[in-house]
Amino acid sequence: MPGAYAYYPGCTQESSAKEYGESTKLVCEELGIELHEIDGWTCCGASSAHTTNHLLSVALPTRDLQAAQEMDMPVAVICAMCYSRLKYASHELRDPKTLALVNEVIEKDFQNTTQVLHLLEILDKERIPVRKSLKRLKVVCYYGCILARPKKVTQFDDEENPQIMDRLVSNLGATSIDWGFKTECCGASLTLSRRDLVRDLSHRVLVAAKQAGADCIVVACPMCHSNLDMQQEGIAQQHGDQADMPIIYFTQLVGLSLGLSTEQLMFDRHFVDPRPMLREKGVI
Amino acid sequence: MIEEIQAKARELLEDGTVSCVIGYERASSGVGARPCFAYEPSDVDKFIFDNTCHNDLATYLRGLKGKKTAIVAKPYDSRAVNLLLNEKQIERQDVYIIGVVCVDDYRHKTKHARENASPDVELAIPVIYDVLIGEAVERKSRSEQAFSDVAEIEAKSTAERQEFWEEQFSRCIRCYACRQACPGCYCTECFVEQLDPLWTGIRIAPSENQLWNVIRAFHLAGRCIGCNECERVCPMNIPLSLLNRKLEQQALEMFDFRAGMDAETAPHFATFKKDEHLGIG
Amino acid sequence: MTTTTVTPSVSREFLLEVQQQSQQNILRCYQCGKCSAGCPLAYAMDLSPRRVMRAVQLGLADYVLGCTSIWICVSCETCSVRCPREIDIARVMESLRMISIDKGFSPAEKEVETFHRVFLDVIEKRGRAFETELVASYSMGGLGTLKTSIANISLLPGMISKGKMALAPPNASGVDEVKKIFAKVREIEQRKTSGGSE
Amino acid sequence: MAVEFEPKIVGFLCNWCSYAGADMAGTSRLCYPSNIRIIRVPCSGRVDPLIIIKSFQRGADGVLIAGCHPGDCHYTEGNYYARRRFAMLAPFLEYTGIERERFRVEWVSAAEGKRFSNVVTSFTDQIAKLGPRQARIGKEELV
Amino acid sequence: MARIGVFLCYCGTNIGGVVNIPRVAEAAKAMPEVVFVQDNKYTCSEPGQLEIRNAIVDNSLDRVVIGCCSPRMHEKTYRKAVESAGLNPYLLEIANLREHCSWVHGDDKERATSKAIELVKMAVAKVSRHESLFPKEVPVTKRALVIGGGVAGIQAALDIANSGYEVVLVEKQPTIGGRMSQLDKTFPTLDCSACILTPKMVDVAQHPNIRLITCAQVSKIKGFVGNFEIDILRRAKKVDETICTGCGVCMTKCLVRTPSEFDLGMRDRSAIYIPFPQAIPLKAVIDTEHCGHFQYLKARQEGKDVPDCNICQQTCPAEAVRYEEEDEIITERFGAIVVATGFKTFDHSAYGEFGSGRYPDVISSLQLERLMSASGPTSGEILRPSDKTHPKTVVFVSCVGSRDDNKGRSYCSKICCMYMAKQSIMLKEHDPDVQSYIFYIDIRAGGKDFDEFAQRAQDEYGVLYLRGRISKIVQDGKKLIVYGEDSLLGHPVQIPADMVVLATGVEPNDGAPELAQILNVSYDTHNFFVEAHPKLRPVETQTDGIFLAGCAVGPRDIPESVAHGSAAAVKVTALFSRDTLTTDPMVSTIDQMRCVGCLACAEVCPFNAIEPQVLRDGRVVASVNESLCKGCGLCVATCRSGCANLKGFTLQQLLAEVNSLWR
Repeated sequence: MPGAYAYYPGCTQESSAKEYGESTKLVCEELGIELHEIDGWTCCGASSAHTTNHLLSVALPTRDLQAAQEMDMPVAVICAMCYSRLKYASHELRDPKTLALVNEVIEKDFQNTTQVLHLLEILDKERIPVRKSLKRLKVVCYYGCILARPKKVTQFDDEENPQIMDRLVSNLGATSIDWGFKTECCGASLTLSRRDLVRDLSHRVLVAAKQAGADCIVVACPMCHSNLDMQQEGIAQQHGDQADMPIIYFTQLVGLSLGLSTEQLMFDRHFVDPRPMLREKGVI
Repeated sequence: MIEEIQAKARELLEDGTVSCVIGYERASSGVGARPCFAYEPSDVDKFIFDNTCHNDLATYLRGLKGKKTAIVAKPYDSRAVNLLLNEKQIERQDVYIIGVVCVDDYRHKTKHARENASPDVELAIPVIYDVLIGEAVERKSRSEQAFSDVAEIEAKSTAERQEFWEEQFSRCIRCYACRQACPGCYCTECFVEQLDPLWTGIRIAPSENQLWNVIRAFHLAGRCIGCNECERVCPMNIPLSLLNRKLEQQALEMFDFRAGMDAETAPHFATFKKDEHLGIG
Repeated sequence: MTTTTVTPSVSREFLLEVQQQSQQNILRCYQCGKCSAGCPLAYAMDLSPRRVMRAVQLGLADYVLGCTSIWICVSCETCSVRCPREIDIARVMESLRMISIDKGFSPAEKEVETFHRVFLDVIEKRGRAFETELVASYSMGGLGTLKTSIANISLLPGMISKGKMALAPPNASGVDEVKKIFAKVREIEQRKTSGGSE
Repeated sequence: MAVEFEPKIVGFLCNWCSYAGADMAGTSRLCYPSNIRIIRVPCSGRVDPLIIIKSFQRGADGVLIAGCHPGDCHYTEGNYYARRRFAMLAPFLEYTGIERERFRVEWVSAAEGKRFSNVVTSFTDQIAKLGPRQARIGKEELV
Repeated sequence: MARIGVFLCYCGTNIGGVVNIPRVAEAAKAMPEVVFVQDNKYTCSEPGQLEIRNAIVDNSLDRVVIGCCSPRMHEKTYRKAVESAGLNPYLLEIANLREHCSWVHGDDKERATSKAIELVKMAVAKVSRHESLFPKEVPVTKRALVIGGGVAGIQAALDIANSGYEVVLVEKQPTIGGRMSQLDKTFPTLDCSACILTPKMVDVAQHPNIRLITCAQVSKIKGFVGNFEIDILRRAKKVDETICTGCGVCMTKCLVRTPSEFDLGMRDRSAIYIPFPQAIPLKAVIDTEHCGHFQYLKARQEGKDVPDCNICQQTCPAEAVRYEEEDEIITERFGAIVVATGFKTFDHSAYGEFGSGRYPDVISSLQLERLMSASGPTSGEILRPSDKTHPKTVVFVSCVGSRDDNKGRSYCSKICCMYMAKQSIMLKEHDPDVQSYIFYIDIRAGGKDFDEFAQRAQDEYGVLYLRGRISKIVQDGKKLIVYGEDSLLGHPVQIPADMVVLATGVEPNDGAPELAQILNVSYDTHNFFVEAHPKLRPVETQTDGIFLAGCAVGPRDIPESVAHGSAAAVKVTALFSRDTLTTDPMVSTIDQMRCVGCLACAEVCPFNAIEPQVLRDGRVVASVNESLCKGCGLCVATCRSGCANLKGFTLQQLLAEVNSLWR
């Protein structure tokens, strides 16, 4: 049921994950899902905030939620980290004392009634008019750690074996391969500080995907994407095997099935260019 | 010595301590001795004692059960008394034991030239008595030659042993003299005479003879007191003591047990230790 | 390592602090080790998550606040969701990070701590993360070690060519509010530390 | 050795452990030589020397006694007495001309089916090697 | 001339597939006394059994051989079948053609078949010597003796008494109640031990069917199930129970002070005393070892001269003191016995490294119970022994005298983990400032609500569990330094404690092995009584009519002991529900005509089933008590005269089997 949402893009959409944001916009237009970008949205604080100060880590996302409250629409999020932080905030705020304290901090009167949804949850309810079947495409869906975890906070999907993205890609005609690394960690925010570890973890994921026989990995998180895509060169250096594994946002995949062009979907921005693979599979 | 024996015997009969004294008298043949049962003090005059006095007088005690009886006991007879006490065949208070020191009790009985053959300690003094007659003498231990006779047999190969025993037992006429002379053989009905179960055929055949002799020996395992009467009385000169002494040796080695040394110690087959191995099983 | 003396007063104090901070009952941990078994980064830690929990139970502050584990943890929550005793271990790790900063421990993983600090600086300044600035000030500001800095810088050209590095900083109208929030939070923290409870 | 020597072995097995152990060998289909003839007795302590010597006299090439392991006797003590009895008998039999190898005492529990079949196999082989007894029975006409 | 029928079972292909049954049948026809041979696909089936039955009737068979599976499998079944044909069920012999033949000789059908023939031949030979056997009926004395007045014994006594049978409850101590009466609270419900136990104790005292004999123990047993004759030695209390009102004046007057056993030496008692206020019976007893009067008597004998004392006698308002009272032996008849002699705790002085008892503040868990008990030496205030101050740091040490081969205690005492949790919780309840540490190897909390309880000690009461055995305790001023390792941290730790509680393990009470010998029931290397079967007969012993309850068998907690007591009671009442008992007819007999009365058989009988009997002619012979005889046949192998024989396995039968092999 196409509806209207208060859209929270998240900082990365303005730079490293532009293609995620753009594809999202295009896809939603195609599907008649209204995304109204929250005016003056600010950072959710990401892992840094809750690593450093608990109150801050709740206050920052609450500010955005409050903004959405004024728009009186459910919030649509695409970044897994943002999603997790927003969800976490509203979870914490169920405690009146915390709510009061945070309201004091943000000097607003937030009710904590605003619903937070990930685009996957929204699309899950949509009928997608597939114009271009992806039937020859074999993919693995990679949810990362925080999209589905912890369930008592996100209420997203099964913690250990989420299905929502797999459902989506099979709706698009592609084959989603079951594999064991759906929710394994990619190294997340250690990208800059302990890249060696990121490369270990991401390497595990890439190898698993290859063994599963996937043509590409479908992701729903900018951080996962950057770690898996951008680091592949470095991973090859560190571990001596070249994955050449395209990493594609689920929104880009939907876009393809809706017949959007590779330019519109910004495949040129990927470090590992998916287009040869897509061509070979007759998707483009 | 004989005077002392007679004096004691007379005294016991006179003051009524006992109603009968079992001793030895000269056999009618004029040579050798035979048991003598004295009921009157005067009977005692017939008593003799010398190294022709062989019989194990303890053998007769069961017959006089319940009657106060005195017996002239050589060392091995005294062991027999203990055996019978241990096996509840006689009551101590019914028996008066005139122990007689007997320097030469044992070897003079083995008719076979087994001079070395002797138990590890030679008994000269009765192990139980109410009065001791004769000089308590020291006897040297002969342990270095202990069971050398048994060792000889063991030295043979199995086949040789088979031959040896086959030869011996083939002579057995099953007169059962051995059994009659034995203080330990007092079953009302010996297995060999039982008809049901029929353990042995009555007819004389080596294997039946062997069965008889071997089982009789085993029935005396831990009970034979080594008086050697069986062998002495055997008309066919079968070295029966070789069987008994093998078992005596085993009992000594395995369980440090020797029959009849006292009346209390339980024989090895009537007791056990949980943690003994004994090389079987 | 020398023998550790366990005394109620000391151990209680630290334990309670962590429990208060994390809102988790750490004494519930029965040391089954499932957290360590599932932790994707345990291999890189000096104390496995299980041992971190144990140390907290025993109140061994120095032992645990100086360890690398609390910094290597990326809050992937694997441990938390699988804990049979329903302890949010990731949350405990966070709390330990915060406490170690408060207590002025020099983090065993300098870069990690630096990154988070720089990240928040950027946000406070601009309301949103500006990756270009983030990478730049983290790497070139000499905050990270030379090794990581070079590694990071080496990525820049690629990123820029792929347009993954916005050159203009974001302009979030909410930035002022964000600044206020940071200020307010500091103020409240002040209140706490200067005795008065909330 | 002449044609094929088929030893005849008599086995006295206590009902509670060893006979059950032999049953176990059966249920687990553990093959062993068929020479043994098993006689069931309540306890190894029931087996008197007489029946053993009798078996040999009749021409048994070997006699096996099997009972509960010491300490496990169903009657608590039976096998302890048996152990002493046969410890006396074994060397005595040898002394009277029956090879030591022909008489064996083994402890076999109800669970030791494998052990039972091993015991029987090795015992049978051992006796087969030994050959038949130079028993006089042959020469005699038996009752 | 017997008429033997041989029935051969194919057992499907189990036997028939290997053994050539027709050939066996042929051979069987030729065997002596065999008049009928039949084979069958499944003899054990209903039709199979019917055929046997009919064959017996139609051919008037008087002996039956069945070649089939192991007798351990179907002997009972076939006995019924034989009986149904009006034949004595014991005139049956089974040739084991399956387990002992077809299944083990599948590799050689030829040999298997010839073996099968010989097996049948043996069975035929044996069965021809079978005789009809008849179970015997013996009357049952419907009175039960319960030995031990702990909670298990109490429960057993009450249950039996409530079923309407007389019970005599014998207790070694002056009072019943056992260990449970020494406890403060019980895990995991934390209800007060005394509050739930004392009513039961009172029930015992007031029950019309129960007679309570304290300060007493069993000294001799004769007879057998249904007909035991027991000597009970009752030690003199030197106080007339019937008169003593338990007013306690004597205790206040008595000049002697000596450590109280009940309070484990943490408080003194007088020489004339009542162990504790709720004691049952509430009567004073004199401890002659310490009593001034008896000291005086003793001294006088040794010619020494010390002042006499008889203050209790003088001051007793009821004039109940009887210095002259003597021990007595009470002989009674019982049908069944329940042994519930309970346990005592391990004496930790065996542990030098823990101070072997020389540190006053290193106490046993049971001592802590007394400290926590409102009726205890400190009226429930927890004061450490040395300086009567409140300990704030308490260290518990588990497995003291448990799971320690070094101390000859390889077993787990089972209850310690739980009572440590309980005690640490109670310490916190008594004083919120107490911090408890528990050194454990494993937390064994298997039981309803047990693990939750042990966890609660940690979550809610902040008890800190450290995994590891401590190595040493050192006194350091007012503190006790406990050296251990936290094996989870992988790191040595030391804890300065105010008090250390040693969780001393469970071991059988004194005198357990002696009693076992008197009763002729077996006990293990740790002196625990041994069950007839650890799984399927957990309350029976190898001796019929003697049952077990509680910790006499092994470590148990209260509910288990109670259940165990009730279980034993059911066994007893089941026994009493019948007026007579049938005994297995496969027992020994003595041919008294030939018996020479050496009684070698009696010496070896494991069940004391053979006794001397004096015949009219004065001969002493052996005679078998068929109710005691279990049919092992030891006597048979021991008797030289062949007078002892074992029904079902007679000399004749075995000989027949052997002979048949060479016919």
